[in-house]
Amino acid sequence: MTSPTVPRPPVRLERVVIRFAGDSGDGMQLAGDRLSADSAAFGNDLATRPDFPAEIRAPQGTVPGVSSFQVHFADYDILTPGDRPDVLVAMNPAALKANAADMPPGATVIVNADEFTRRNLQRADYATSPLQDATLGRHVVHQVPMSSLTRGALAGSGLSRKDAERAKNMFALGLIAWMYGRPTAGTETFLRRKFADRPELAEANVTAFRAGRNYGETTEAFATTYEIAPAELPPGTYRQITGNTALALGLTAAGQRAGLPVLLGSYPITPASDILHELARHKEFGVLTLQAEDEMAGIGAALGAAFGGALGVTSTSGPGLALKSEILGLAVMTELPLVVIDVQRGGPSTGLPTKTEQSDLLQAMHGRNGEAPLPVIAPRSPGDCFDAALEAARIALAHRTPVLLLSDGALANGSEPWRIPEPDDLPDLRVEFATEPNAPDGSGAFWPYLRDRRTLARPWAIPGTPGLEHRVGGLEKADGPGAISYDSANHERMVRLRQAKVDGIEVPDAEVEDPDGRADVLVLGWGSTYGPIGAACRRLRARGLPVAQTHLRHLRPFPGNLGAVLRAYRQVVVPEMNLGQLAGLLRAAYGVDVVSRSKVTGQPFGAEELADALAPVIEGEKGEPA
Amino acid sequence: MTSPTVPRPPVRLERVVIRFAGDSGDGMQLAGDRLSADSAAFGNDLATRPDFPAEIRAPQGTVPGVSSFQVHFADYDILTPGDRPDVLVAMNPAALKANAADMPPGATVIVNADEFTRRNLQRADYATSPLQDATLGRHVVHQVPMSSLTRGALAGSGLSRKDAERAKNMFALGLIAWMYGRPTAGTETFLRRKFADRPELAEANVTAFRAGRNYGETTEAFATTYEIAPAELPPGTYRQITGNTALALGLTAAGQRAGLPVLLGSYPITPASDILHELARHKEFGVLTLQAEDEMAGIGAALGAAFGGALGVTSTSGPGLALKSEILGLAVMTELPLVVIDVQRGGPSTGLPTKTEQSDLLQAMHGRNGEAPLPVIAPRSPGDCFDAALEAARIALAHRTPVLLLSDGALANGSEPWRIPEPDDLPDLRVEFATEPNAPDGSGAFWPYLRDRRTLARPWAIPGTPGLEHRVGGLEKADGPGAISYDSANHERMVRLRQAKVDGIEVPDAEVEDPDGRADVLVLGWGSTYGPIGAACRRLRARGLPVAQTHLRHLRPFPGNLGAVLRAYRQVVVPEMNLGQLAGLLRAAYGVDVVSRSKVTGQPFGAEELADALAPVIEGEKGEPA
Amino acid sequence: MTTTGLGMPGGHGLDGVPPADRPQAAKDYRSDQEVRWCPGCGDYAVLAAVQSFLPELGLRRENIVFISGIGCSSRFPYYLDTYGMHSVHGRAPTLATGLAVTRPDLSVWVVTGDGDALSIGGNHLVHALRRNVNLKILLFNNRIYGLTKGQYSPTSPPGTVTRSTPLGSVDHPFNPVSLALGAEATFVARALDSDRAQLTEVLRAAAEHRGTALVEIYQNCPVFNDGAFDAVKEPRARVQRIVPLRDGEPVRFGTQGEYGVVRDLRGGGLRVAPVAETGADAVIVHDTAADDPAQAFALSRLDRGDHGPVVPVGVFRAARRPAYDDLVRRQAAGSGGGGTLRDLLRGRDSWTVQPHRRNTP
Amino acid sequence: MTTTGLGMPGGHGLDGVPPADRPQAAKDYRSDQEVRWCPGCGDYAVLAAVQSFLPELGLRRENIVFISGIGCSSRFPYYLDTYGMHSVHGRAPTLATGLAVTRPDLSVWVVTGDGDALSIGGNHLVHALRRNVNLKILLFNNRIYGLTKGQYSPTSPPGTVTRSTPLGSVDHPFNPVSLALGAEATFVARALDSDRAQLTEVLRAAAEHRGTALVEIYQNCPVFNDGAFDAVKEPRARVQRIVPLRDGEPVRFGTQGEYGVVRDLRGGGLRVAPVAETGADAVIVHDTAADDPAQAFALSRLDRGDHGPVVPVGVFRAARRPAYDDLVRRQAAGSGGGGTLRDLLRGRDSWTVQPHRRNTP
Ligand SMILES: Cc1ncc(C[n+]2csc(CCOP(=O)(O)OP(=O)(O)O)c2C)c(N)n1
Ligand SMILES: Cc1ncc(C[n+]2csc(CCOP(=O)(O)OP(=O)(O)O)c2C)c(N)n1
Ligand code: SF4
Ligand code: SF4
Ligand SMILES: [Mg+2]
Ligand SMILES: [Mg+2]
Repeated sequence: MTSPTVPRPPVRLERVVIRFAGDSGDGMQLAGDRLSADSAAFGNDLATRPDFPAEIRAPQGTVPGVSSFQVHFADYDILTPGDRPDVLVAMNPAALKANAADMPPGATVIVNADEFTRRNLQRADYATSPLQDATLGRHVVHQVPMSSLTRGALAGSGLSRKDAERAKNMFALGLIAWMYGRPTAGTETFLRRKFADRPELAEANVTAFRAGRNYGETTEAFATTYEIAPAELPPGTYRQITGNTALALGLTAAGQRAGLPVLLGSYPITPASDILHELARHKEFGVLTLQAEDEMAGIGAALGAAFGGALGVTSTSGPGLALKSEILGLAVMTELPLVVIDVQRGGPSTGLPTKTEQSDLLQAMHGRNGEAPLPVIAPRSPGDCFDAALEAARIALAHRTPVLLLSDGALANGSEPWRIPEPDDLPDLRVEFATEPNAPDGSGAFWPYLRDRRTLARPWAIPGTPGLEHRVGGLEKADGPGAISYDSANHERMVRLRQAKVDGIEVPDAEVEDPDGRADVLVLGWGSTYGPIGAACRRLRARGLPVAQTHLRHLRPFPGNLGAVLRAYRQVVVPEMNLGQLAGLLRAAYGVDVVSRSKVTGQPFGAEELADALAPVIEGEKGEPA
Repeated sequence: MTSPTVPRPPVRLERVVIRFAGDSGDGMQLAGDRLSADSAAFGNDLATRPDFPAEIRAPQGTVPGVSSFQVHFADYDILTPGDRPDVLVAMNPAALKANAADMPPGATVIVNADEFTRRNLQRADYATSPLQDATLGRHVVHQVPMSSLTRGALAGSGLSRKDAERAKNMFALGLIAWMYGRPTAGTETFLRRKFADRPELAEANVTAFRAGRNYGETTEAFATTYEIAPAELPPGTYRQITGNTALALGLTAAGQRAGLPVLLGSYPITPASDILHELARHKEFGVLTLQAEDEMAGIGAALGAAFGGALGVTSTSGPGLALKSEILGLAVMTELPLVVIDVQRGGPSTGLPTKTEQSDLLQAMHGRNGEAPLPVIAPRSPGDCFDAALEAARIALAHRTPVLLLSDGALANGSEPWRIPEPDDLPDLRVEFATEPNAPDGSGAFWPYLRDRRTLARPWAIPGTPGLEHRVGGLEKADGPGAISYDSANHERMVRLRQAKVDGIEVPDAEVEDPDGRADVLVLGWGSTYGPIGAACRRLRARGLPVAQTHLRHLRPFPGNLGAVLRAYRQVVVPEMNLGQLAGLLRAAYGVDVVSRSKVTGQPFGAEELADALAPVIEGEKGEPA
Repeated sequence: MTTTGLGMPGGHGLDGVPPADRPQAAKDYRSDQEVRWCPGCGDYAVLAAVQSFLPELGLRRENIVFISGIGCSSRFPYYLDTYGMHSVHGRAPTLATGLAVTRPDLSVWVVTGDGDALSIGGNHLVHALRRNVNLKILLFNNRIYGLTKGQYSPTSPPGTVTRSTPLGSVDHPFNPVSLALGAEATFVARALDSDRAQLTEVLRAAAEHRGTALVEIYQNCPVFNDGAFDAVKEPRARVQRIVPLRDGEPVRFGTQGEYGVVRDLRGGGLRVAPVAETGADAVIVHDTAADDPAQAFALSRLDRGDHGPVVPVGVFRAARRPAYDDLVRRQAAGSGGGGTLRDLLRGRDSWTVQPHRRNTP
Repeated sequence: MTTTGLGMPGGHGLDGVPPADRPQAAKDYRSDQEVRWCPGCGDYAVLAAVQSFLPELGLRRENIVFISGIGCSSRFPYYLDTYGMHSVHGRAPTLATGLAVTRPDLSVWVVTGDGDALSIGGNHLVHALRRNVNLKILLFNNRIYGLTKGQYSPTSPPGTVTRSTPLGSVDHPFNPVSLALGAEATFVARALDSDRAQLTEVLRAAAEHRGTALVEIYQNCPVFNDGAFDAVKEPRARVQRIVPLRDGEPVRFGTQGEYGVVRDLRGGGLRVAPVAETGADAVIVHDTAADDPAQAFALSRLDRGDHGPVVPVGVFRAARRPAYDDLVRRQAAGSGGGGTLRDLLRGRDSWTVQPHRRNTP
């Protein structure tokens, strides 16, 4: 033990990126979560990125078993969880190995020295200890025996050695909290709440957390502390939120604002399951959840509920969306409101279930037999998932159509501070059910396919309404009366009407951000690339390279001004986490020559990486295609 | 009864279009089939189009219950079943009603006068009899009491009135056979074979058939007969074939030429079921068929068999393809050979199950999660389905990939004379299974994902091969060794390799037909529109409008020269039975401004209709977009 | 028939569905759509039976929903003047489940075929049964795929020659009653299209049952599988082959009840024996409400899928178990309602940014 | 164990699969992949049991194929040095069926979980069972979804609190053995991950059976459903709760065999009773080969899905019925082979166009 030192004044930083990495069982997700929560409470802006293996718990000590959580916090509004960690906390050799390549020179590495045993080094495929050889030469390395320090702190707690050691993630968190001046009350309260039924564990974790802080304070090695001031965020009440939680809350709010019960029919699948988990807790808001036997049953139940007048919702990931295709077609044909959420992950097939990707866009657009158009929208950030859910519900309810919402793994599990809206400020989603016969011939009959002239939506007449008894189904319908029709001309008309209905949905114009108005290159994105693209544009502008940015929420129909926007630039670049799916759609729709910049690694774009990829396009000769 | 007349010499015609129409139970499909067979045997070129309701047997006498069969035969090589019937045989008022609008002025209508009762007229929604009012003013109408004449001919046969009347379709056929000088032995032999176990029915049908001929011969009303000489077809042995039969034979031949067993896993669905029915009869050629519990089971069984070294095949229509999406993705990931047939029908959802459409193209391309590219090909005529099946098998086997073959309802049930190939002239599809370890490090290990340098195909190592034990699956694979890999760079590489493998498949260049080389407009199609487009182009050229035609068999990858071909024309027009799906793909791929001409009625294009739609484009100012 | 009640598990099948305000007749349930089955199809008889049975329920037409899959039989909803949905192949129970869970005021019926329910839709059927959703499922079993023109189905006997099995099918068929009982069904019954009275009786029992009621209906398809059930329908055979199941009564049949179903002490199941030989006491007594489905299952094995030797008809099982939808709603009702949306959005860890704070990036 | 035979229906499960040429050991079946289950997972025990059992079959490794779905348990094939496929969720039986039908020289195994087999994959499971394809299906039942981090499954008892059911599940679970018997299974067994000897015995019986063999394995998931089977695994409870099934023997259990399973004359099923009370003769004798599955079904109801009151383990049923794949192949073999491809293409109605004929259009 070193002797206490006189505290030095903290160094001011604008931002820092910290990554916790350890074994799947080491509690890294929790440590990261708490660092985020405490930073959020402190008032920093922040963004997070969890990363974990597809196995529940891969073999201890191996590289495939490493789980990590990255937190980026700053005194200004940031857009991404950060490209590369300034600080890496590595709980074992495998965690170091898995993350070493991501660190920029000069980054700080804090390792749990106790775990750098021969056996563990071997498991991580290190021939010699990276603490002893040149591996970490360009980094600032702190060797902290976290396991034994934690055990020491908990000696006398009555806990077994193993149980005591489990708290070492809180030790690590305490150390970081001390280094970056994080508030601590939140985490202590949290721990006491989490372990309410096992107070001895609560105390042990709090003790370990404090021990970590004390270790920082009493060790010369960590002489410097840092300060990252609160960010200038718009005033309001905030919480930290993940994309999946935001989606669930958005759907709950949509039900409330529509005055309708919500039925979620869903089959668990990574990374969408948390939407089901979260919604399962909101029964008091009229939200029912049905864990279905499979994906078809999930969407089937949602569509059945929609027929009965509920807001039907189903959530899944890519493989599950494939299975829902057929019933999605039925939803298109029956023109009932439905919200379908696809939290995209790495594909094809089972692919990389815990990684992120944007490769289901074309499936969302076209993955159904026949001409089966439906609106597609995508949120841009974890908090934005809330608004996107409301928007999906709005379109579904107002236009009587299934709506596909494309989230992804990065949004689903990533988090950011979210300004909590006032319920009364949320859009009014009330709908009117049909109550009266409507046949234009005055016969007193009910025509379930008589369309609203403006929206082309058909009436929503729910069972229980006397006089409007009718049948819908998947066979082609007679325009108006809705009976089965095999008539050729009617089919052509209906195919075009369904297309026109979707094409005619009013969506806001695309807004372009071009601070000084000098750009002749437009970067266009959709979904979770918003953060990295925005951050890359900032960097480019800082390098003196003008660039314009626009980000699409509505992918079908596209905003009305999109063609004009695209044509206004010498070059349009579309970064995507796929092989250029949106780029192809834009080419087909507008005949403009867009450049695709794609990345399909299962990882989000880094801001720096993207800026580097975009720079040459902007630097290209004006007036010539880059 | 009229007195016998002296036969007049027949009038020579180049071609005629005859349509039989009647109740679903009236045997119209059989009559049409026989007329085709007899015409084929006679040596005419011909094409047929059956059309029937989605119900097994809709209410008798109603318009929705009408079933029809159109035969086009000619003394030259024709391309389509004909736009509009020159002769309509209407067995009841509903049949007349359903088909009246299709007849050009001057067409001949032969009605079964017995059926024009008050009750039947009402059922067909005729206020007054069309035989008495002006409805058929512009047509040549023959009223023939077919039911009573048939009954009369069979008086004394011992058959009940009802059974006797059933033979009236053969009466109608006989009449037409007489009018158009068709040979009759084929049908008589056929009838005796068909009713082998009920000889009294066989004789009754033969008698009715002869009675129809005699009626023509002995009635003044049918004074004129016609002659349509045999067509100048390339020498060879021919048979009449439908698209579904041709597909089934092509697959059987593919198995034989590859030296592999064929396993078809399929779930019945209109209009694909006949592929299953036909293949179920070829067990002696090593073809096993498994009627699966659903579409997933069908493709699953096929893929399981492929893993074991068989040619796995699955057949379905659009809704079934939707259900196969997920396992198709697994086939992409495991890179196993598989032929997937989608016989497209009217969509979306259940749609118009017995009608034709080309609206699954985008589903075929994109209906899977993640980046899951696979080759897509389409036959152009019923007989061409045979070659397309072989081509699909070739690509699947040589490149270790699922291949999607897009047929449609018009091809499936339509028929034409098909020149029977010599088995030895068919492509050699033999494959080599892996037999030896292949690890480049010489370790003696087997790498299931080590690719062939030229085709990028991976080895096909089947169970039973010692030393090559390995595991495949839907999770991302390490490039080469094939173990599960969550590595980011590996994923990116594999995504691009899978794409490159499909993009790199060698397919023949697109061939353009432009007889006088003066065209500056290209009409491009795919699938069953070949006939109507070709016929339309002939008409246009006959009108003095030069036009070039090309037809795509390979939709993914596109032929290597396609970009150049498209750019060589002032305007490219793409007629499709959908809302412009191929047009969009071409725009996205080549950035050329193609014009889409689409029809989504569930019916094929008419040659005349298409010529009329194309003419303005060709007549448009040279050098300006039309 | 009462339509009020607590809507609580184990109640009446129609609890919670509002009653009609006037008496109805069969014609009230006829829609304006022309019926489009083949002449002589057994579906007509079932439609007629249902149309004349529905008025008896005393419900408002608008509170009845029929949901079907795809198949000839699945056209059923079009012909009934209630709410209806003709969905996709095999998945009607999923739509019905979503509807039943959200709308306790509706009487929800599923119409399905042997292909629809047991081939492509097998999974949804067994899950509906185990959950015990308050649905009435009418399974039209014609042992063939009618709509796709005659392929064998999962209930076709082995050796069935069809277009897809020119040499005869080789699959062993399901016995729908056994399958349902194995899937934890609370209500399973069997009826014949040709026996309106018995069919109506079974429909009545199904409607009364709270939970999933599966009714297998032997239905003749004169076009593709004519006479599939003649062996048990033909009047003389009938008395010797049909075993009518009546709750609380000994299971006897024959012209004079001369046969009885008794325990098969060797095989462990049930067998048929002349009562004269075994004595009346040996004949088992039918108990539809038994908690243990073992005896109902044993009864279902008397018909081994090939009508042989005998075919029990009537209600095999009608046991009480809370309905899934009731439990879901009870759980929802019990989960408070104190919270506001505002509180929900706010969550447990929120903080406030004041207007006056300013930082520079 | 013999690996020769006629490959005919009703034969040995391995008929047609070539024998190994040398003895093997468990390590021959270990692949080079690191096993990635959580510490303490029951899957390890099953893997070890299978690896040490496989050599006993005396097959060549290359003639064994393991096909799995998705789930923790479905990683199984990666760890075995045989051919294998990790397919998609719920559909492994379909791939295995296609493989088994085309390759009679392979021993085909399916590995699946309670979610994989009974939730999303329920339909394929019941169809494989009714068809009786020569597959061995190992169903790892941990009564939870492991891989997706702990949602309840179709075998979770009602009231199970999970992330998707914070207030407890309300679904009535399947009993996999009952479901399989209702689906016409010819072979159904149950084993415990923790009892290697008994598990191996059951695996052996499954391998011998020609047709689909379903083996339910109670498997502990220490992370999401720890102790789910403690009630029957805990050594003292075990003797009182586990009913070992042995073919041809009276069904007795307890420290001294003091309990017996006897007919429940009221309910019509089976019940447990002290043998002292009922007499030894009243105890039923287990007959795995019985044609009628009624008694096996009744046995399956002793465990009502909640281990209560007792849980039979061992082989419930092992009856003979031709295997689907054998029948398919027999039909193919019997359908001649006289035809040539040339004849086939030519069909019955062909005509010839001679080179000399010319017409003008
Ligand atoms: C996804 C899908 N697969 C296949 C079909 C084709 N199909 C329609 S009905 C049917 C089976 C009908 O049999 P059954 O359920 O017994 O009804 P039935 O016609 O005999 O009343 C099939 C295979 C379809 N409509 N959709
Ligand atoms: C189509 C599809 N839907 C959902 C999933 C997600 N998923 C993977 S495994 C699983 C359930 C696993 O439970 P079980 O079969 O019991 O296996 P265990 O993990 O418990 O061994 C689910 C829902 C998936 N991979 N694919
Ligand atoms: S095919 Fe059979 S089941 Fe279908 S409508 Fe006709 S008779 Fe009825
Ligand atoms: S989650 Fe459960 S079943 Fe899955 S590996 Fe871990 S312990 Fe085993
Ligand atoms: Mg049927
Ligand atoms: Mg499980």
